[in-house]
Amino acid sequence: MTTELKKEAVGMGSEKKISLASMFHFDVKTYTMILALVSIWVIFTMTTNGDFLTSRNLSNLFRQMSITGILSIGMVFIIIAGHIDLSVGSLMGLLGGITAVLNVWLKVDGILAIGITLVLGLLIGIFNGWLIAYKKIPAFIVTLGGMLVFRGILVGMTKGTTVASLDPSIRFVGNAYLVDGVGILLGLIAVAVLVYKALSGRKLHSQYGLAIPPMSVEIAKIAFAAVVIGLLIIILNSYQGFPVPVLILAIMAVTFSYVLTKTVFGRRVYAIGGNAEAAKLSGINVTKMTLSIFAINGLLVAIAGVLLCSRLNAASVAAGQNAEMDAIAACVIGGASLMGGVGSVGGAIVGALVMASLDNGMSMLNIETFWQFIVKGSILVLAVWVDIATKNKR
Amino acid sequence: MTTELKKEAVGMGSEKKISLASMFHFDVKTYTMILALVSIWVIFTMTTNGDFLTSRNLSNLFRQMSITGILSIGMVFIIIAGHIDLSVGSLMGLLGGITAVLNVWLKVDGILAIGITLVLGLLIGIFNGWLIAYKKIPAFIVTLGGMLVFRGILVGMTKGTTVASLDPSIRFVGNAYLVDGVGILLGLIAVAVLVYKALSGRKLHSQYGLAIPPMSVEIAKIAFAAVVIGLLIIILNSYQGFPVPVLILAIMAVTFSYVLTKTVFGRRVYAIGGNAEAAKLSGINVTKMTLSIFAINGLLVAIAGVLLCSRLNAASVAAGQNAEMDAIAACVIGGASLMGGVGSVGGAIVGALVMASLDNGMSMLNIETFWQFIVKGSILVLAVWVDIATKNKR
Amino acid sequence: MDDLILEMKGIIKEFSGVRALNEVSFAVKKGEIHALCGENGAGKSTLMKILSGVYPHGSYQGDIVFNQEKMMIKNIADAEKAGIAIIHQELALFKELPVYENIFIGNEISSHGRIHIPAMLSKTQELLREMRLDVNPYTLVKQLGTGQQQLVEIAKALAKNATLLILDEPTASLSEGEVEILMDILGRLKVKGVTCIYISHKLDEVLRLADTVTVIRDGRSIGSKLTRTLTKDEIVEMMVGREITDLYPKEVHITEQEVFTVKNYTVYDVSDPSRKLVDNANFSLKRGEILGFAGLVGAGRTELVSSIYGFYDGKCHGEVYLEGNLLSIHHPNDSLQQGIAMLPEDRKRHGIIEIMSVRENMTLATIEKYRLAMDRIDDCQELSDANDYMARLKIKAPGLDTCIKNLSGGNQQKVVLAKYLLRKLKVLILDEPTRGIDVGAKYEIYNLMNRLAADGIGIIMISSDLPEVLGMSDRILVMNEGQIKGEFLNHKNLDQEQIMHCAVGGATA
Amino acid sequence: TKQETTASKDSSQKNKTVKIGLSMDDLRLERWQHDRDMFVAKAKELGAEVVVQSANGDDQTQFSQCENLISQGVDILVIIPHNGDVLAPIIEQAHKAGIKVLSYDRLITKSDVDYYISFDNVKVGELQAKAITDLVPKGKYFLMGGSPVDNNAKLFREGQMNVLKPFIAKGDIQIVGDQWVKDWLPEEALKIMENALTANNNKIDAVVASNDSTAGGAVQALGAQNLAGKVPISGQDAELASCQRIVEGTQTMTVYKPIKLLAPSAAEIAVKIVKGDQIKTDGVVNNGSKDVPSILLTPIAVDAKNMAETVIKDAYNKLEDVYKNVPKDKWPK
Ligand SMILES: Nc1ncnc2c1ncn2[C@@H]1O[C@H](COP(=O)(O)OP(=O)(O)OP(=O)(O)O)[C@@H](O)[C@H]1O
Ligand SMILES: Nc1ncnc2c1ncn2[C@@H]1O[C@H](COP(=O)(O)OP(=O)(O)OP(=O)(O)O)[C@@H](O)[C@H]1O
Ligand SMILES: [Mg+2]
Ligand SMILES: [Mg+2]
Repeated sequence: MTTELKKEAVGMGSEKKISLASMFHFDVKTYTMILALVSIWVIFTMTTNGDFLTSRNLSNLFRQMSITGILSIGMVFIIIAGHIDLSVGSLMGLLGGITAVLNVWLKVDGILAIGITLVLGLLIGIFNGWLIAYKKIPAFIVTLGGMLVFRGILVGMTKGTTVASLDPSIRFVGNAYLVDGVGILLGLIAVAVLVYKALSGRKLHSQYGLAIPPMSVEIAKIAFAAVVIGLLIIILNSYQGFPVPVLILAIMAVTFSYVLTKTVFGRRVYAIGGNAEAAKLSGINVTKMTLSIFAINGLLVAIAGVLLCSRLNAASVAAGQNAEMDAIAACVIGGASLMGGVGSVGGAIVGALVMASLDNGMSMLNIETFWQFIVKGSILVLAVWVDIATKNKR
Repeated sequence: MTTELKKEAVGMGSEKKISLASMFHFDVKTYTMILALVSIWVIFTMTTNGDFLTSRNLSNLFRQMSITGILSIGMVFIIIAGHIDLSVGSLMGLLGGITAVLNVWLKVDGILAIGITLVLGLLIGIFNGWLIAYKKIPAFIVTLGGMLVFRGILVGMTKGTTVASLDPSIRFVGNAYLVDGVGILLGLIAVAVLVYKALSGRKLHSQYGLAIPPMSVEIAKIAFAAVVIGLLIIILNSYQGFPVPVLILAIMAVTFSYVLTKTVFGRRVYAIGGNAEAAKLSGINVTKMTLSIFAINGLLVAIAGVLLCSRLNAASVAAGQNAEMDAIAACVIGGASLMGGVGSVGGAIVGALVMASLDNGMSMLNIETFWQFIVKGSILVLAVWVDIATKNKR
Repeated sequence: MDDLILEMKGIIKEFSGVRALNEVSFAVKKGEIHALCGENGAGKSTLMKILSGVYPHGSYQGDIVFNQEKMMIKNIADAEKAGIAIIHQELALFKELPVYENIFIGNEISSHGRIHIPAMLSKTQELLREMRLDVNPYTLVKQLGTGQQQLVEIAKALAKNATLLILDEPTASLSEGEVEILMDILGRLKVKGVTCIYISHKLDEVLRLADTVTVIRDGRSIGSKLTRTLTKDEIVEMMVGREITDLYPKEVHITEQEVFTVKNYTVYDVSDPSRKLVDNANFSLKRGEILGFAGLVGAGRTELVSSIYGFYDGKCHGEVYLEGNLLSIHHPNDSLQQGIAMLPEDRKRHGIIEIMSVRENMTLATIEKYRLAMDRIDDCQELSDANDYMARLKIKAPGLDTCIKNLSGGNQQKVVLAKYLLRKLKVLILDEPTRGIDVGAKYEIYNLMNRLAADGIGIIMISSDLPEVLGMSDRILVMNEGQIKGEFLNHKNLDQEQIMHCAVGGATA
Repeated sequence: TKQETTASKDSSQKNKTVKIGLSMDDLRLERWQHDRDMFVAKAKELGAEVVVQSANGDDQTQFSQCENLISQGVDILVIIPHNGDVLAPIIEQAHKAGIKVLSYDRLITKSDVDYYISFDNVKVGELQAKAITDLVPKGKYFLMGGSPVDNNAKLFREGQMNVLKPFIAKGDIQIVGDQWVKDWLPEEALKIMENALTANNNKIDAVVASNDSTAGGAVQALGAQNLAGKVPISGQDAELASCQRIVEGTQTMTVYKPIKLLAPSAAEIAVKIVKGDQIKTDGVVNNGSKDVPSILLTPIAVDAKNMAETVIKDAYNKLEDVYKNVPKDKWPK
């Protein structure tokens, strides 16, 4: 089964390469998912008679998805490379805890505390990667072990207390908003970049005598992107401004989707996930790659950890439980295959957004908890089902 | 990485096939794991100055592992076939809950209630399988959805209360012991079967003019098996007798390891997991196979569910949380590869035993909780590491 | 007996718009051996996949008449029930399962669901004996060399006792010895009245073996002729549409400079380090030389080169010199950096990344050549290079961004070749380079080899296709059971017999 | 058989050091660690040895751990059930082995448990609701329940409803939302509160949260709307963080269960039971199959006013910690 799925997913995957403009490198799977997302939004908007689409709630929604989003970016790298990481939840909790302990108990300056946390995240990621890449221990086992160990360390370190009230500097990261001006500026920059990329792309293509997509298409694409970006910023501004965590998510998403789609490194990630042996024969150092992938993931988990404790202005022992499942689910909903070789950052983000929307909408509707479980579960399956059905048609 | 691992794991696998006597079809990975297990036991026995090896504690240990054991049998089928099931925990909880509700609230007779539960388990398994095999939805998504849906239904059904005190008939399944006589009888039967199989095997081989392992080896093997079985029964009897749940586990283990190693169905499970496309080209109906595998798993989950609520004499809404992780871990520790095509029931059982032993031993040692997390996590990784290292040497 | 056993009429098959088969008609007489020839991508495998139920009834247009009755084959099981068995071009084996299970998977010998291991074992031994394949039925398929795997694949088909046996390039990775064996197995089957459809790019085999030849080109049937009435060149002309006079366009560019030297090289088996797969090999390669390696399947040629290249899990020792200085190679990357490339033998497993596009596969080994600032890929340069090689090697594919999975076997091979040719090389190792490649394409590749040699690159060519070895190499080394048993300078009056004699272990001439 | 002999042994050897088995729900939570420390201290003082186990909030684990304790031959089993309804079989096993069982903090239902000592959880819920209704007798209420799969969460809610029902009946109080927090996770609570505020565009007059960690999350959400301190919110467990919030005015109250009372007296009683001494109880609680002789303690509602003479006086939390973020001059003497 999976193989066919994979084939499909990539049969598509190949097409996407053709469209240069797509910043997030969506594959069709993502597009259908976006449709699913939109329909979910429509339903919630109707049922909450409009409350769901208020600028304020959208602002909430994006802030609420930011942490899962960041985790899913790291996770998609790992999944594409054909591995898995079950420890991100615990690790996020631990790293958040470390920030808090440093800042609250040891009175370390906020910025420094964050710095230390990020470094630690990177190191732990490297260690995991080393066990997996060099010691050839299955990622499942390494990270399952990590899940327990990290949680244990967190409990031991905080003695089960909730470490609360951090410096403003840290609180800023998770709770602040950018003044409207900045948001608009960022938007303009983004659009400018898009235009520039498009034009330079065309120039180069003509230089190399390669086919050039018609100008009209190009323009349409950019226009669309511009509108989306514009809307987003207007909406967020019309509430309190562009939320810092969302900004961080956006930056991470753009950066790593660039890494994955446009760089040598990214190309190799897909290669080792697709066929590790063939990749090795092509001179790719699979072990080193794997190590770096887990390092990247570690760093992203650390960022998520800081955001988490910053948002709560506290670190609790249970923080981040089951976050790994959300992250993995986000990736798979976004078209990644656990067999490796397939997936995209854009997809993962959309996946995270789908799940966050479900939670947000249903809690706005104040639906009974057990119904929330049932509905969320069913919709996850349904969405992917529709998605696959439509693809098999083509 | 994983590929190599797989290759290794089975490179060993080949040897096992030669030994007919091995009822549980251990591959060497399992053997090294058994060594790990033994050393864990030795350590605990020393640290608890003997308490760990008391007949009573061993009886506890086996009863405590029985549920995870049964789950891991179903899981190993799914993993070998190249899928995964995240819903077993919730499903076990739900099915246990159904038994309890039927029996306690609706006053359905115990046996009947169990019967209904088993049928339901089978049906749900088939439904999952249908979505995965025929609708081509990734198992990960289907069962992730299931995890939520089943938990939701359970909470809704029991309204969050705990449904307690079931009929003796149900309590029996999880808590009763067989009178010593029966245990011994079973032991004798088991040994008899072993001897018979060995002899008939030799006969057949000579008929087909195949090489026959020397009699001495055969005898040694059987003797060893007999001793182990004997010891087990003596130990269990010297406490209160052979516990019914352990008996159920044993029966399931033998049955399904037979299915996996000696039947057409079983061999094809390995085939579709090892190379789904080749399986198709060999005229195997992969979809039907997949469906039946999930059906089997559903049945086993149902059995585990009954055991669970019987053991606790109640069904609680939280029952079975995270059980899926234990089951999957058991399989992987026992040498199964999440890439499919590799694994064995014997291995899964040993894996379950390793984890149960860690929990049991450390709780007897009364180690601080957070230390338990750390130690358990580290040992999981360590065990597999040693295992792999030793194999790479060969 | 002139009655037809099979008739395929007006078969049309499309893949997402692309017509792979365009009203192909194809008729086979009972009890004959019918060869099916055509360039890479002509549609041979597709046609056979339709016949064997891989592409079920309804996914194509046209009729199939088998044994005078109209068939609607819905799946492989149907086809096998009807007595049609196929050996696919790409190995369809289970690497994690033992040989005997591979042979019987799908049609196990069993009594009410319980597999009958002893019965399968003995039947397996029987088949292996028939194939003169000396492996333990318990060995896992992944421990076999490719050639041996191919033989297992054949045994698997034989075990089905089919009335119509389809062989899609069965000899692609077999060497003379095994081909001989296969030949007389097929001969015996023919006597038993089994009909065979035989696809091969090795035209000598076709001429020797087949009664009738059908040629298809670009998804159209060109025609069927009796082999007696045909010459090799005529078949070639039918296939390619033009004449190819000299199949082996050998040019000599050999110089005196040694570029590559291997001393006392020994390789041990992965699973038992006591067993030597290559025993103390010594050879050297001159600039511009094409050095051929001949030998039977399992002789250890692949182990030798792949361990030199740095792609071998097992133990190995010996010295490797490039332009006089000693190399220490631990990873294929080390080799590539030094300017040594190896075209792997097992395309599916080591050559291609199935889920990636043609372009991505092509540029994988050279990717850092396109590295711009910030590790960015210069995709325009990449694209144009890829385009360039697609044209040069005449790769037949809908486009550079199609999934390589959807290319025909031979075209995949060309992509893999391109992958390594894109690099700046000093030494190029080719393990079965023309495996599954049609005459036209072979011709391209040979010319390419000549060009490379002319540029002063030393080429090592492992091939199980003796005519090719004789046709293309300046010097030939023959391996037998891990040892280099003989060395032949290639001159006019060197013939296959001398080499075969040596390959089977006979004393050097 | 064995069982009797062990039983007689236990009762005979009064002078030998008492071995208490303490099976705890979840040592990951600060609150239970306090219990553990005080219990063990008192036991030591009485010359008894304690074996502690933590089930990390999992029924099955606790079940197994109790079995392990029994098999280690403890003289008495003190259980803090994660879920009191599932441990009946353990009581049977214990009694088979001649071990008495003291149900600590939560009742083990439908079983032959010997004694019960606790604050009752329904009462906790009542205190929470009462404190809030005293401040906001009329208005829109949001109920933040605990983990949907945690039994106590239901008990707290039951208590809260006991108080709220009449108001709701009168129409004074209107429940605008009732959500349960997965795994008691603060991050979930935060999201839920954000959404609730949005859905009711901040027209929420009071929040009844069932414990401190969820309250913590909710307060963050309120703070983001500058409602922290304006909207009363309850809690439970007197966690340091929440005590700080209370004295800073962002949280209204927490429910403090003076473990100072509970743990030591539990230890005391446990030892007494083993020694076979007379136990004085405050009454009985019916657990569905018998009236269990019980020692019942009442929890205390703590707010900024009585912080000093409760939590701090008991040294449950230190003064300087609680008032850390409050200017010194505002500190209580
Ligand atoms: N699954 C597929 N999807 C799309 N196109 C395909 C697919 N399979 C084959 N094709 C196309 O159909 C044509 C015929 O392929 P086929 O494999 O039959 O060629 P062939 O005659 O077997 O060549 P070779 O000798 O190299 O095996 C090729 O152009 C190939 O690209
Ligand atoms: N992965 C492996 N593990 C164990 N033994 C192997 C492995 N691969 C090959 N062998 C053994 O090594 C020997 C040489 O195989 P190899 O593939 O090198 O033969 P060859 O000369 O390349 O011929 P061909 O490639 O045509 O099979 C064979 O006997 C084979 O059984
Ligand atoms: Mg072909
Ligand atoms: Mg070879």
